[in-house]
Amino acid sequence: MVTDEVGQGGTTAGGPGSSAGQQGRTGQNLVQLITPAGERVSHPEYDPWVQDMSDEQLCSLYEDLVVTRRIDTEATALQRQGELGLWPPMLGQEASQIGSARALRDDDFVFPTYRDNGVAYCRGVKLTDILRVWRGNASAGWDPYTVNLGTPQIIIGSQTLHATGYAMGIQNDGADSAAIAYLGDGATSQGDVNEAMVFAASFQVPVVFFCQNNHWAISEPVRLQSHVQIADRPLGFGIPSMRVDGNDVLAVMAATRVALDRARRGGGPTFIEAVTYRMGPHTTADDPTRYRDANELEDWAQKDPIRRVKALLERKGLLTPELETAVQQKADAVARDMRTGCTTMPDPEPLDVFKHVYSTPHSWLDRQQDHYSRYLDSFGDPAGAASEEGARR
Amino acid sequence: MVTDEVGQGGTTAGGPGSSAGQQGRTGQNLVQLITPAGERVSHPEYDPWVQDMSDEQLCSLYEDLVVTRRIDTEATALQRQGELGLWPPMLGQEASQIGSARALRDDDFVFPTYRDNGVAYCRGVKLTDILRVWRGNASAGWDPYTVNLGTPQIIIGSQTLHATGYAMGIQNDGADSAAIAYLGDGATSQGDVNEAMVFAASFQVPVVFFCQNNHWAISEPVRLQSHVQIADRPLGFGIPSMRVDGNDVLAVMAATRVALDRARRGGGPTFIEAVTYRMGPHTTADDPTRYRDANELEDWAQKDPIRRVKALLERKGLLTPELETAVQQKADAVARDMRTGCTTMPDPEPLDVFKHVYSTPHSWLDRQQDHYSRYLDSFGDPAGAASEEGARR
Amino acid sequence: MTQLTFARAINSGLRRSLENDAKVVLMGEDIGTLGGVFRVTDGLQKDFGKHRVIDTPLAESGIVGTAVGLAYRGYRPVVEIQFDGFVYPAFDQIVCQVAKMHYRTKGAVKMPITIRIPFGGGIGSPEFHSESPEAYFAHTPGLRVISPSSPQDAHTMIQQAIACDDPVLFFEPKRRYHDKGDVDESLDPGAALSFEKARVVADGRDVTLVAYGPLVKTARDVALAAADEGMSVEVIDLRSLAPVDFATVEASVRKTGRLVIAHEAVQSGGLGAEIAASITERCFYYLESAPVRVTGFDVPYPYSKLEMHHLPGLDRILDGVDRALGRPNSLSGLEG
Amino acid sequence: MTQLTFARAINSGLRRSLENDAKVVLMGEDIGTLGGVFRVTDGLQKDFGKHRVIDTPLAESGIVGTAVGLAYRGYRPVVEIQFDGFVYPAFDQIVCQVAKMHYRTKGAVKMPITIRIPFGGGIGSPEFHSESPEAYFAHTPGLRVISPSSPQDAHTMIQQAIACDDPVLFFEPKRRYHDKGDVDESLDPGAALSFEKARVVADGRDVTLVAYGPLVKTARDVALAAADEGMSVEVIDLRSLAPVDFATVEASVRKTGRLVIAHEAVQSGGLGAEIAASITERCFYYLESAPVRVTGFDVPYPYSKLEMHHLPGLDRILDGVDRALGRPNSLSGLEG
Ligand SMILES: Cc1ncc(C[n+]2csc(CCOP(=O)(O)OP(=O)(O)O)c2C)c(N)n1
Ligand SMILES: Cc1ncc(C[n+]2csc(CCOP(=O)(O)OP(=O)(O)O)c2C)c(N)n1
Ligand SMILES: [Mg+2]
Ligand SMILES: [Mg+2]
Repeated sequence: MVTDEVGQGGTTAGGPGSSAGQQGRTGQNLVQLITPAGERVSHPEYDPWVQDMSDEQLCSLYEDLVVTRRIDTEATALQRQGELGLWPPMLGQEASQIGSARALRDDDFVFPTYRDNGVAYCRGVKLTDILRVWRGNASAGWDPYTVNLGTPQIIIGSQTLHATGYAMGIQNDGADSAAIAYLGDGATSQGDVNEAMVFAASFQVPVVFFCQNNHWAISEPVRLQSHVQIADRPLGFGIPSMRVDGNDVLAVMAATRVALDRARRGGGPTFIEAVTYRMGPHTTADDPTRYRDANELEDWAQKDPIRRVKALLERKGLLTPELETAVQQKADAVARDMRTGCTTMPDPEPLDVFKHVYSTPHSWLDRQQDHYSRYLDSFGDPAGAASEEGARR
Repeated sequence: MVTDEVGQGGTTAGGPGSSAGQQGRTGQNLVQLITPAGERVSHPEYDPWVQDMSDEQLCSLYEDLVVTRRIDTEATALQRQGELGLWPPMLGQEASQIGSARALRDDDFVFPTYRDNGVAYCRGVKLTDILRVWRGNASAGWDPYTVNLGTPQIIIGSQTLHATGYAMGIQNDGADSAAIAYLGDGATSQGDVNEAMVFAASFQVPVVFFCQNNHWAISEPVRLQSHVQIADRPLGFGIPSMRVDGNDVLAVMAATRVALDRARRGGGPTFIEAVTYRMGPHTTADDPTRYRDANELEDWAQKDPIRRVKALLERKGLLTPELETAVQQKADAVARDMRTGCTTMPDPEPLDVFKHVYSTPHSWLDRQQDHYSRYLDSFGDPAGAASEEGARR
Repeated sequence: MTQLTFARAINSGLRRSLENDAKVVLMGEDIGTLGGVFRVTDGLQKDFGKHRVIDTPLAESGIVGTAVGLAYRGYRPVVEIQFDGFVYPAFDQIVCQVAKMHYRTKGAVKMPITIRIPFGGGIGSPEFHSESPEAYFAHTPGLRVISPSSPQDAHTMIQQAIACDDPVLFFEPKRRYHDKGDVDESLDPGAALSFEKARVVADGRDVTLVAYGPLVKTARDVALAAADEGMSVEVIDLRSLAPVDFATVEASVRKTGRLVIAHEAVQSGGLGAEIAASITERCFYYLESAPVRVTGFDVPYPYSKLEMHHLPGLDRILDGVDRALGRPNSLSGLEG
Repeated sequence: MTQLTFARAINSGLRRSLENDAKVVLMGEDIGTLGGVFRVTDGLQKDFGKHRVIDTPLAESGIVGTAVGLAYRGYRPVVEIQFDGFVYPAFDQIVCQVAKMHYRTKGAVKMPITIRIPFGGGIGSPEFHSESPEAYFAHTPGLRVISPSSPQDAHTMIQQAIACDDPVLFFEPKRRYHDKGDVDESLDPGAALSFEKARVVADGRDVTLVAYGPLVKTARDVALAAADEGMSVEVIDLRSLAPVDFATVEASVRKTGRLVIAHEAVQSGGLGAEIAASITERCFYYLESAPVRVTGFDVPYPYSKLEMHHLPGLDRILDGVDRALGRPNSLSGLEG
């Protein structure tokens, strides 16, 4: 049995109907196409799915990875400087996000979590829009229909049902697109995620569950959620699964393409466990030194998703100074734009608090808005009038 | 692959990480120790667990099965006669309930559903107490601690978490007893049931999930909940499972003993799928002819759980006229007692509506009770005063 | 005009919505082949197919959560919750997703989801089959909560709910399912009285009696009985529970000066509190006595042999009318 | 007496409960090694072990549902819900099981479960981290709902809650977690003021101002500011939200004749409605004006740049006081 790095594995006990492991479940080998050292290893089943990844494509994946990391670093800095209220870093998970998102078609629909900002970047969301939520300027930064990407879900696991329902709609429409839900390892414990698998399997709808097993749910290690591999879970629902090296952008892309292809061909749902690592804190409000071992981080740093693509490009002679410069410039430009967009974002208007609760007039709310606007009018300074300490005194 | 009778089976699709079935999951053979024809077939793994089932024990199992069916018939009749508001028949599931319940120790704790009244009988619940709920005289008929049996759960799946929590308590106490949760096939779709498996597996607590797959959740066939065997589900949570002929009282008993033994020895949770059939309506309010094929019922009648034990006893020369008479008399006596207990049950007092909401005084409720008792006092006839039409007019 | 039962009137409304809008889909447990445990969806799967009338796995959060996804895709899902007491597993999806999606996305993503819930007691059922959870949803911004009290309203309001771009909780008074009434099935729901409006169903001078859903019938009976005793009771059927059409209630109370509110739901924190508080705010100087609430008690819904004590019946509401009017009543002589 | 922050005061109360009763267990997400995202359980797992202070899988229904099973087995579970907005997945277990088990079993099975919920806004967080869901639970018979407003009360009330044989929802005003106050850790919680009692925290003559949890501090500030303007405001800290100690509120309103209620939660169907309705019922003839509610609006909790507009601040409550007193205010001149 292949156990993963933090001690998940099969249970062991004797007798009839004994352990889950003995009942034909053996755990899956991690699919890997690029080793941590940057070696391209061949894999008869998955290679065909990334055949089209030309040198140019590889370079562009590299660019996306670097830019994503830069977005993360810049956003973290913005938070430290007080420009953002909070930021959930994706540090270490770039390959999982870029590899999967780049496998999608425009007409596929994505239901992400708060941490999937690399996916948002890939979908073409404006960087300023990505930051709106974290600056406290909006509950969501973009119109989901312009990029076929839902807004970041905060209620853990909820979005897996939305993706499944959306896929029911695709099926009804007879379309050949797919829905994809992103989720974390911790999310697998939520009822909603399991119900999503029930519905997806029952109706055989075109949905992909993409689970980034980053080994932690805030301070809780993945083994608290499950002693067996996460990729085992969907099998019991009749949903095929793959377990891929989540720090290997090509393996992730291949697996996602396999899943999407099945979805498009009416083959139903697929679950992907992308084994990766949250190299940063849970959010900028978190302090992981309270609960995890520095060595673990060290180990994972060896498997860094960007380093290995860089090494691969190097081996292939593609890592030219020109490429390095171009990528660096792109990252700098993106970061600069993002910072500017963030700091120049206009504040909302006080009465925005009443907007969009309903799509049509609502007698209770309209009255409250009317009263509040009279209240504000009775003051010179709305901000003061609305502060905890007041302006009147 | 062994598929079950209503078309559950593995999915089939090609390519990498393709079907759940191809990933080492093959479905399980049904454990059977008594054939529908009443033949005792040997099974190297499960036989040792029912070695102690002497002729006398077999006869007593037979008695329990017959009495349970009689309870069911009598309760159904009582409902038809207007003495009960509702009754959920267990017709066809007697072997699942008796076989599992008889495997339990007194200090094990049971969390049943509304349909597990055969289990309640086995635990020693008074028959009148079983009927209280269905007559509308109480929300629960017995004190759970007197028989170590919780009250029938109506919210589908909820009790699986209670059993798991109870088992956490057993583990903390260092006791060697176990908790068992009964659930249906439909229940497996609920988030709570899946969360219960997560918690049970994470903490490796002494709990048994006993699922009576009676093929229907009201009008919904089990294949709507899952295309693969229910016994596959727990494996993905790292919980070993068994799939037994739920109409075979010995097989059920053996499997339950295996699971309980594992629990007592610190081996953690086990899931049992007892494959059986709901031969009656969902409840007395239901009309299954609206949604299911008469042939299906015919097929299952061939596998009747009582008939086969009777045949076994016959083969063994144990089915004497004395036994038949004794069992019949017992069943008659039980039915008579139950009917008397039902029809002579005292009605609740009006002010009982306020009792036991809290264990200590509560200012809001006490005031309401005071007001309502004044209200009732202002009338001659409390029942009239409380009817929809009123007595005042 | 056809004579239809309440349940049949909803069925016919659902049918029209399914006919008129290909994006309408029905989802729930046992709603297909069986036609629902109350037969409200009887025959619809046969006529519209399994992709329009969907028997779902047994999981309420799953049903509502996938409905959210379908709405995302442009569908108008109509969800049936089998009984009131089974809505709670879906509470998270309703409160956090259905209610908030439109606000969250600044109106980009609409949630035209109708959640049908047979509610209330009086049918002699076991636990969880007789609850009145409407106040939870009325306290949840982003949702609309309505309840019809007659077959005609049931027929038109279900169509209005489905046509509404906001999510609507549609509470069906299950103990009235078998009541019959005239229904004009040709009525254009867009032209009928909006579900947002309350309706004065009996004119009166002395006291305003507000009810909704199952108790509207009882309230009308109260008005008749009170008339026998010389009291003139104006009965208002709320129809919309969130928002309540306070303008209509206010106009009545300004006239009568007295208010009684009846509902089956638990008293504390129930809708009666909101109505009493709001009407007191809006017409304090017109009130001649404190608004009176006649409601279910602060108890879990009792087993059926006791339910008539929990449910506000004719006499108990009449007693409340007496209190509002300062006539001798069960609490006479009690301070406060 | 020690100076402790609000969070620390709860931590110390939890510690005492763990020490005094071996049946007390703490459960929740991240409460062990991390000590909770607010550090309220800091150090407790280290001192009491993994079987007393349990990091659970990430599933709120699972946490509360297993707590029910533990209570069945004789334990007294203390559950932490990480943030207010994450209580909804557990709603079904709380409302259908925790609240009803004692009634269902005629008192045989007790549910001495304490559910701790950091609640309320003002900390600049994203969605679901600033909600005030207390009214849902106050409308649920079988539960008790309380909220402390000071470190000392937090310290004693958490111990009282854990000692109580009924389930208690314990709402912790998270924006006050860092506020410091004197705490007498030797105080016997059994001898201290019961959590069921409200407390008059500032005497006054002209108007009664009722608040709880995070707004008690604001209400005290209002009283000071009002005093500057010549108004005498009596401030009541409810402490218990269900049941509300109406005797105390009533006594005050009989004296002042005017009532203002402030809470962060959404207005419609909120606790303010219940308080306004009940006090109007109980002392209608003492009231000189309609009870005034100053609350959050009927909107999903807004993003942080707008939250100060949603939250009742000093001036907005003062404006409410003006309304109760008939002084010039923002609504002067508006009818109704
Ligand atoms: C229903 C719910 N419960 C709790 C939380 C608080 N919370 C936010 S993130 C998180 C951990 C999630 O872990 P995982 O699913 O592994 O995703 P990751 O953060 O690692 O990307 C928790 C417990 C929440 N947001 N929603
Ligand atoms: C949460 C919830 N949803 C819906 C129901 C209504 N309901 C009662 S029994 C039942 C079917 C249960 O099927 P299964 O779990 O297979 O048990 P069985 O009745 O077959 O014993 C349903 C849907 C319920 N009781 N609880
Ligand atoms: Mg994680
Ligand atoms: Mg079943």
